[in-house]
Amino acid sequence: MEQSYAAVLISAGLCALVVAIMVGASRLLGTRTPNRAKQSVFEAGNRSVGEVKTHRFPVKFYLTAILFIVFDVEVVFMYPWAIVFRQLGWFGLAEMAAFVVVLGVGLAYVWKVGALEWD
Amino acid sequence: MDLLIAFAKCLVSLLIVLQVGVILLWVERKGSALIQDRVGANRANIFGGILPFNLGIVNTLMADPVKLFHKEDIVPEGADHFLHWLAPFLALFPLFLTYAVIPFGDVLVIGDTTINLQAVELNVGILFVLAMVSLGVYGVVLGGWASNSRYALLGGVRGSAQMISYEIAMGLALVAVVLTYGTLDLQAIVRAQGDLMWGVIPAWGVFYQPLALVILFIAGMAESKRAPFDLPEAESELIAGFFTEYSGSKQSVFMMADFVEVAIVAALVTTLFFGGWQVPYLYRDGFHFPGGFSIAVPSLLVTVLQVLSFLVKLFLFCWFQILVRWSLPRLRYDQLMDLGWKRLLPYALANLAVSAVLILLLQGWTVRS
Amino acid sequence: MIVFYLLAILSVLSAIVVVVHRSPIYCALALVNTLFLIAVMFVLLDAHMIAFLQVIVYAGAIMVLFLFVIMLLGSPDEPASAERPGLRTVVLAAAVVLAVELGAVVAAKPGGEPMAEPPSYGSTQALAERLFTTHLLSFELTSLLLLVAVVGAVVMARRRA
Amino acid sequence: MAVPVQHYLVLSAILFAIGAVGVLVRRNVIVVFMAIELMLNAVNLAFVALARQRASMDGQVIVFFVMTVAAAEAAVGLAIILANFAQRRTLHADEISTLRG
Repeated sequence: MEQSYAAVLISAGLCALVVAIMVGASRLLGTRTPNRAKQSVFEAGNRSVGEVKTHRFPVKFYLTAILFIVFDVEVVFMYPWAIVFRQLGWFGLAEMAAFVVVLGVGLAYVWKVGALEWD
Repeated sequence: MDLLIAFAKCLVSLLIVLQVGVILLWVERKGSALIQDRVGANRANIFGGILPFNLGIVNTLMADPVKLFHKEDIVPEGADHFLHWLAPFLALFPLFLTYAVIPFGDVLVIGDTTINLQAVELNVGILFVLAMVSLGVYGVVLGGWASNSRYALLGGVRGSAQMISYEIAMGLALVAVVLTYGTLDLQAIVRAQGDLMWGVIPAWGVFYQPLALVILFIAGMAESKRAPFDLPEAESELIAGFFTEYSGSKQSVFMMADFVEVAIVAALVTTLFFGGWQVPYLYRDGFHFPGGFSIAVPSLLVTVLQVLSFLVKLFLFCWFQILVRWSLPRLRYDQLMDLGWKRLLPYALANLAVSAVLILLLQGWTVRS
Repeated sequence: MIVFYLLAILSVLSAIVVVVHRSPIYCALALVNTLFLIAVMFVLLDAHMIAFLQVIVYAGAIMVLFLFVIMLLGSPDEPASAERPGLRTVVLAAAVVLAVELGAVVAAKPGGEPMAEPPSYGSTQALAERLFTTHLLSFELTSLLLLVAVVGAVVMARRRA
Repeated sequence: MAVPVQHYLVLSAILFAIGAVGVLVRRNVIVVFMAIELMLNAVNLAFVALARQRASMDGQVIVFFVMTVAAAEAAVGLAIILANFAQRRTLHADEISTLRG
């Protein structure tokens, strides 16, 4: 077991090295002649007006993220369940069914109030 | 010695994914040209065109990266330099790492050492894949945030919402696979697919979980943010989305991430549903066809055949994704979200329920590991 | 052994960054880093499954939600003078005392050798068996908690000013 | 694997203290929230360390539940922050005083 995590470490090191080189290559190899026009933010030729980061987004995106969290936790519970499923048999199926049905109510509610509608 | 082997395996897996990524770039250019009835990348030769064939592939494989790496690295004003650097790093790094758990062959026997052809032998391989995929969203969010640009921010928000929406469906499809094989170990799943159903058909996952395959494929394509799911970088609306303000090698890293993601989806589909490195009827000592006919094959050749089989399947599914990309128009945002939440998610849950009931009814219907 | 102390130092440093950095987005990234280091410690403690869940749930979901909110609100950097300096010193002093005290108390007490673990310890199998038998009730209640969370969050987020 | 369980507990205590400082000192509600997550994680670390010490899986199962609670808490808490921001346009904890008695 320790060995496979050592392999993860080696692999992560190698990948990090290669990716860092790839990301940094232009910094090392490229020319650097900065000027104002080049460094201005691209807005199809218009001058950028106002502060970008105070731009706010529809709350729908946040609702998506909430739904994601809840169902992600559900999925995460399902992995250990799937492993011992054959031992638990029908009992296990009933357990998970109860769990999913309750969360299904949540999905139905979100669906009903129109949080999934994008226009 | 063990450490050396581990290092070599990690290097090989990294090289595979790097090569696949770059070759896909060329395949995509030529493939899109084929579909659009053009010639595609053909303007490359050396020595004034003495050679009878053109070097389009060499151009894409070598000249392109070299050119991109020599471009200026432009950081827009008002952008956060560190985050601007971190975003492409985080976009590509977890994807490369994902590849390390994918088994690319059975075992390589040299003398009396037996090497398992999988860079990282984790018994929770599928969770590793899921963890890495879930980290991929950081590259998009940070790329959008760090650029100090409206287009980038829009692309970042859109992209991250899209990625997390499809991650659920992907996770549920993977649960269905785990349910079928009863293990999280990718190599064990591939080995289980070496059996035969009714003595004839190879026991590939596609025959057990066809719906999970479709869901995983669609969700995977949506995760890779390519057409028809390319809303975060929709050229006609958002210029290039979250990497609008990137140039040179950083931009090429984002591009590379796209192709590596394609390769990862293909690798996952191959591993979980199409037997990974399995060649039908080929076992460690040779072919055993149904009907008692067998051919002995030396062990080294078996290994080579299996690795080749993996690569061929991998490229086949990459090619399929490229075909889809150049055939279908972009979805609208509401269609995208509908597909993720109202179609794939309920279907995946239903698939899971049906699989679970079937497994209990027909104990022995599935491969037991 | 050395790995643990290295991880410990790094995680403390990055936890400090979470608390002191003025830009919320850096705080979030430092927190992700801390969570990641803690996940590695879970591996050292033979909690393999939990380590991956830590990455999937915390780094992959909860922190993404945080980043999302920071992006949605365009959260600005905090001006350095926003805190009341008196409170800050008092709290810092109290925290240092607390940490030292806790550390001293815990370190002073001789702990026994860890119990021998069964070979399956920390495996998904062992975790799942425990989760779906002994802790069945908690598991089912979790679904109720999540349901309430989803409904509550949707109600709160949809309420317009 | 020779690290004694006390060292894990000390680390856990330190992380918890740092988190507590964050909750008390910071005024940005989002950062306060992150500090709470940090405290939860410090506790998780203690759970897992003690579970290892006692060779019992229960500690790990509890961590599983803590993660779930953290997810639910983050979803609701951040929704409250969003709703509050929509009304008052502030993330400053001292200015959110409607509930003050």
